[in-house]
Amino acid sequence: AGTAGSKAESVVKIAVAGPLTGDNSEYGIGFKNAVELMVEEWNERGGVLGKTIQVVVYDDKNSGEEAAAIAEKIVGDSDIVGVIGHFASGVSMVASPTYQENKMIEISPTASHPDYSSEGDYIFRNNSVISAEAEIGLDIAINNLGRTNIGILSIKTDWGSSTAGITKDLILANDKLNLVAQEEIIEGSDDYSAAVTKFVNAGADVIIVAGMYNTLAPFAKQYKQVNPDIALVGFSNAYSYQLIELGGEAVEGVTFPISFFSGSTDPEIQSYVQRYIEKYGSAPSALTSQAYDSAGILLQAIENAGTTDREKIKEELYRINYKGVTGDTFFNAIGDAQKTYVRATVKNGAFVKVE
Amino acid sequence: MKNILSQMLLPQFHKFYIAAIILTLIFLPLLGLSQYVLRIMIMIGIYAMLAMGLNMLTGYTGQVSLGHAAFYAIGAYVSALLATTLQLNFFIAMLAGVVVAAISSLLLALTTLRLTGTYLSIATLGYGEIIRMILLNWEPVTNGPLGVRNIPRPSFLGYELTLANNGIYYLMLVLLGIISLLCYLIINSKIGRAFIAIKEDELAAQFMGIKTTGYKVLAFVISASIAGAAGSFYAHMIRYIDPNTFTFDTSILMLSIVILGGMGTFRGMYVGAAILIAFPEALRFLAAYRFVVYGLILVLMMRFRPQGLLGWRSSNPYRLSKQVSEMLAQEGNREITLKPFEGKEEAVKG
Amino acid sequence: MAFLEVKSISKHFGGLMAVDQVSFKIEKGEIISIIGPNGAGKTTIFNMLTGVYSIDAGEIDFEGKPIHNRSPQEVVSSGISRTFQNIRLFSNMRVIENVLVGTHIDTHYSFLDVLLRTKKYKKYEAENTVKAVEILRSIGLGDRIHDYADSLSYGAQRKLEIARAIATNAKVLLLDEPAAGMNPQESEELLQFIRTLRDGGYTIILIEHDMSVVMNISDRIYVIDHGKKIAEGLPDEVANNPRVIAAYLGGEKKYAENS
Amino acid sequence: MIVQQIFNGLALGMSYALIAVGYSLVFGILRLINFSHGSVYAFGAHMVLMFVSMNLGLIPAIFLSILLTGLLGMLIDKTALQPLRKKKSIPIAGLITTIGISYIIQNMLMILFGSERKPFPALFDKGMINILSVQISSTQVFMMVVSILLLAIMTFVINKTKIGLAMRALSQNVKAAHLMGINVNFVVIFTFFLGGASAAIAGTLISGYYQIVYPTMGFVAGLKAFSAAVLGGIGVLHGAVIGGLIVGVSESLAAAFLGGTYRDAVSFIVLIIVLVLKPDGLFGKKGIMKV
Amino acid sequence: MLKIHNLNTHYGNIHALKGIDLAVNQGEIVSLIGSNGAGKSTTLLTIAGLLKPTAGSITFKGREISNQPPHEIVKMGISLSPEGREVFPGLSVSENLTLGAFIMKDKAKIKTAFERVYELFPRLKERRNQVAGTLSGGEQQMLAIARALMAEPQLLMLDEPSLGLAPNIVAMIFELIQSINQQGTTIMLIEQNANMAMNVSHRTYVLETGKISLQGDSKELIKNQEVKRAYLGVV
Ligand SMILES: Nc1ncnc2c1ncn2[C@@H]1O[C@H](COP(=O)(O)OP(=O)(O)OP(=O)(O)O)[C@@H](O)[C@H]1O
Ligand SMILES: Nc1ncnc2c1ncn2[C@@H]1O[C@H](COP(=O)(O)OP(=O)(O)OP(=O)(O)O)[C@@H](O)[C@H]1O
Ligand SMILES: [Mg+2]
Ligand SMILES: [Mg+2]
Repeated sequence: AGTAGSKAESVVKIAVAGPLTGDNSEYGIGFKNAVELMVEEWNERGGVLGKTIQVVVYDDKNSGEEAAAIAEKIVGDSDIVGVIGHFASGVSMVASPTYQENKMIEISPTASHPDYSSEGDYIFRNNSVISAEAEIGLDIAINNLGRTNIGILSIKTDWGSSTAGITKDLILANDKLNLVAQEEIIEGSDDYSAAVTKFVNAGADVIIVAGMYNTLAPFAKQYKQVNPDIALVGFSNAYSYQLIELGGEAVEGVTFPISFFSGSTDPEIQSYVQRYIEKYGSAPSALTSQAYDSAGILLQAIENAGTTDREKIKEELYRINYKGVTGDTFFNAIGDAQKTYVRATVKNGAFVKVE
Repeated sequence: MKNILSQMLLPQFHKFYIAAIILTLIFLPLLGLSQYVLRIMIMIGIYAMLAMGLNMLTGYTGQVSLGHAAFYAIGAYVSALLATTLQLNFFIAMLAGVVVAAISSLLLALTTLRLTGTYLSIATLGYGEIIRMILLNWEPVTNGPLGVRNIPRPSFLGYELTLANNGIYYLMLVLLGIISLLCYLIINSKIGRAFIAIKEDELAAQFMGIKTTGYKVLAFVISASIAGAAGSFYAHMIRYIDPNTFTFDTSILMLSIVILGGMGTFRGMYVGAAILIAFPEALRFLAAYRFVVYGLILVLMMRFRPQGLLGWRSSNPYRLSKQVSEMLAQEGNREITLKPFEGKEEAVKG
Repeated sequence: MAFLEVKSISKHFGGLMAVDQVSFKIEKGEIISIIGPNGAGKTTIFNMLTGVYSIDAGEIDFEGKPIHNRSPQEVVSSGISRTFQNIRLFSNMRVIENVLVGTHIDTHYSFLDVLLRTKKYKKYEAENTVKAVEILRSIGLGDRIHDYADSLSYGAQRKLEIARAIATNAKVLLLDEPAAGMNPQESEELLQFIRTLRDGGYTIILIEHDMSVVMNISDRIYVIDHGKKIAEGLPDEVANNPRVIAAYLGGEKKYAENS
Repeated sequence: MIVQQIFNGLALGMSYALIAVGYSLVFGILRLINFSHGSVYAFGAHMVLMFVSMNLGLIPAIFLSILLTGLLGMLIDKTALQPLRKKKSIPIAGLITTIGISYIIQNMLMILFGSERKPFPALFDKGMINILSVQISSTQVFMMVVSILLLAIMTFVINKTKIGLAMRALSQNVKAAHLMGINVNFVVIFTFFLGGASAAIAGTLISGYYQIVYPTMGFVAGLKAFSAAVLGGIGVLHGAVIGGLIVGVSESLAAAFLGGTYRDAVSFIVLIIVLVLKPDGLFGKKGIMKV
Repeated sequence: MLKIHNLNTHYGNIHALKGIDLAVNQGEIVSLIGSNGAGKSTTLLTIAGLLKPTAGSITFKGREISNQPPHEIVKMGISLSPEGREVFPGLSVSENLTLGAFIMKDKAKIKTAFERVYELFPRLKERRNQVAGTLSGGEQQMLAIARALMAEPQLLMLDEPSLGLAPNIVAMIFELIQSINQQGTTIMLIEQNANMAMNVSHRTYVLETGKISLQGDSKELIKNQEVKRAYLGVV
């Protein structure tokens, strides 16, 4: 399998795989929207290699069992050149051996498991690398917010735990900083009062929150009821208009590292945000934008390779330096995206860049 | 028409049907089915095993477990961890998974001995969640949310079984066959009768001399062992596991298969698993409405067959073994005088 | 030493003395009846005999050994089996399976025998099945063995309960109102059947309100009222005991009509 | 800090209690574990949100939602469960039906509202009250008052009214209930109405407290609430409330002293310990077993 | 008062009633006898609306009731003391009795009904706070009968009222049947003890495997050889 190039078809297919149903469907739908938008743009420009690009969407419900089946379905279709997906690392990693064995390119915009991209040379990730982001997060706490009594709150997922672990090590290595408390939470509850009480009692003045918007916003709300002066640091995957919608005043002043900034003056980004809002009625989040770029990267690699032969495309991916809405992206030897970050904060109900 | 149908359901035809189905299953992969279909067949097989196990506990013994994913998880984790860290062979790792699942179910059953009905169900639900939390929190051993990766494929005499060479599929068939056979042997014995008696009327069962707690514990252990075996097979088939696979939803899916298929039947487990696993795949064209319709199907199936799809009372006569029939025939219709039991050797006096 | 001896047992529920120092004994091969008004404590006595309730005071000896405060299983295995006032069959099992469950206690094969289908397994299964069929035939259910228990009529269900109790290898049968819900014709058949059981060597304790049964079959009768024994003796004695007539039988001896 | 954590736990427990009452009610009457209750609860919260977005004002929105969710409860019974009763099916068949219904409701909510977390208007937010260095929010107090009120009303209905007597009769013996002249289907539908309405009240209060709604909000909370109902002795309404509080406090203390990832495990361990000690829950009556 | 024409009832595939024709006149006691499984209980359950007939009609005081739900039938004045007692096991004796009067609105009437049944069954009064499930079998039977009396029905149907009762209570029940009948209640009675049933009743129907095989004046039928042999246990 895998030599789709020999076919004289006039379409090139890209698969999107992610949760379109179930608890995490907001993210999967974001994937689908983003990829379709990117593909639409390419098709308007005449497709890739003169062929029309077609998006095929697979719902995995964020379940490993379904992902495994879908992966078989995807590799069974020789017109598909690559997969954008899956959402959770655990789900991606169930599917990736199948992709790897069948030489199918997988670019996950969200997988964050440290070992994900080492599943094989066809397996890529276009998500921020935890250690880089953790470092910036901490730097924000110290230098942008000027706090030193740090608390860490993290969700118990591969990403949250890894981020918290790295942040913790960085704090411990720095004499000037105090790690006053570290709390982990399991997704599923909206009650953070126990953690808040602990942070308050430990005398934290800044909390680094390794969670998505749906953790950060309610946590901020509950915290600020008790201590309005607390400073909060987030991460790029919490960067979503929903953070502000949900957090309201409580998320004012929350600061995070980002690679995608919707308020950027860059015309490319402006036009992307505009188009996205026009088409789907809401502003794209960081994760959605990573999916958008993932599709762009894949298509660019096809064009660079000049063929739909997946092996050639894969090699192009290792050479690519893609200028997208989430910054300049290139992959290292194991397939992790390297990104550059800026910082943003919430001010008056909007994201603004921190200089 | 109806006559032909009932003719076809006669016991003498059963063997023929079973043989035909087994043969079809064996030759199926040779028809060039896609790996996608094969994978789904394998998932059906795994859930049929799980249902078969849960059926022993819930379908026959009447103890509703809402936390069976725990044993599935234990089988998967123990086997996966042993295979990845100690490089144990699949079959040995699986055995270990089964044993640990059995021991853990024994502990659960012994602590919850006095619980009945919904209270027992909730205790099992709690147990399922506790096990999942352990998987998530006991990071040095389970790797926490990072899960276990690179789980080796099963290999048999140095021959690696993969999806592509149909090895995994046949392994599934063999396992399912063994589990079905075990269940069949157990159910058709005094143990099975004790199980059913407990479900029907626990107190009356005690008056028949059945040590009901012992048998309930046994049912727990048998069903947990089977779940453990299925978990181990799943882990080596899918090759990456994390705590998210073994949630309450998984327990509910198993239970749904048992009930929808028909509690206390064998055929119901296969059919139930086939339907509930295949439907979500078959309904993909519905996109976002996929699980709305899935829910609707559950509701409708229960509405029209509340006793389960295949849960009907057999109208066939009870099967007397040849030996028994002969003994009875010899006896003819001779008058029988019942006499109380006086110990085996002693002659009975009037 | 009697075969089964109940020595001054008591049971109270809250403030209610349901059974108050009741004693009686029964010899092997006897049929005795316990009668008394509704709520006198008869079923409670059975419940204490069979380990449903613990006893508050007293002693129960069977074949010289104490058996009170044992679990139902232990009581059954010592040879005492019962039927229930409110029928408790395994309704979704077949008639023969109900009786096979009764043979459970006398089926001595192991889990391994089950899995390997050893000779031992086959022998026990065959013997017990034959035994079950024999019991059912003798009680008149020989042609219903394939039916499900709940499809039987009330009278037949009562018979099946007795058959199931016999199958446990009981020596003593405790029958709680076996004739309830039977018409005179059927009670008469039941009476005959109980007689043949006695002739076969069974010991039987009967609770029954149908005097045509009680008076015709009992070797001795004990009368309980408000938890206390108020009379005992031969059927005739009891039937003419003024206390019994006042508390239980009512004005006339109606039973005589049918005998 | 312990005192504060206990208070945190009580507030959390109140939210479980609010949901638990609905579980307990339906179970108490029908011996049915109503797995759809969690999604009915989410439905109630979403309806408030929808009516608010239609500019109906918060209070009318809440009342409309309570009504509509109550009707949803009735609809569930009428279309899906009543046919099962008619066929005298085994109780567990109803369990699968309610699971199916919960799939339908949850996924419909996702399609209509999206799976994301949405903001919910704060209810009765008058800031924090500080008593002896323990911080209690006015919303928490409000929530407790409403829960106790709800419990009192439900208890009154069940124990002191005619329909309540009918409900209790029904839970004991359906056949006899018919023979007493009780309109069984009406009483069951009414029970489902109460269950739905109580779910909507719970949904509104809890969403108002956390200021969040999303379609799967009833899943974990529902599971805990259901356990709480069982812990208290399922079918006993005040048991459900006490059970909720116990689960909430044990969670909170577990989070405080062991860490947030142990809270679920600990609350379930407490559940199992309570059940092992009291197999019928704290206030559950032993099943009447007369041989 | 009650007219039944060509009544058919099924349990799934089992054809339990195969075209029953029967009538009960105002003020009568009618007894229904027949061997086990003949369909006696099924007949009463069908009248009470708990089983839906597959064919035929039941009219009560000129109104078709076979299509009515059970609670409507109760409201029309038909009350059944069912086979198997069917008490509410977890409710107290007095709550059970209150439920017996569920359809009655008049508080004073309910009160007198209570007084009446407590007088008839002093045991129930003594145990009014005991949960019904722990009553002895006979006590439960008394409760079931008492409960059926609570609604002061126009047609009272008793399914084996003597089951499990002591002889003196049985005698009392039969006296009771006659006395409430004299006060105007119409009664349908099923009894295994056909002798007693026929002694108190005006007319008798004999049921055999779902069909009426004999019917007539109780006084005459009791002399019928066939009846004697099959149901009275005397040869
Ligand atoms: N578990 C219990 N709790 C409270 N009271 C009980 C319990 N069991 C029995 N009783 C009471 O004890 C008394 C004796 O009951 P028992 O069932 O032994 O009567 P019985 O003699 O068998 O009567 P019957 O002839 O009516 O069956 C009754 O008044 C009954 O109400
Ligand atoms: N729930 C049921 N399911 C199936 N068959 C039933 C059911 N109830 C009764 N039957 C069957 O219907 C027929 C009539 O039963 P019914 O109970 O009316 O008899 P009966 O005359 O009242 O007998 P009994 O004297 O035993 O009470 C019988 O053959 C019985 O087996
Ligand atoms: Mg009794
Ligand atoms: Mg009957």
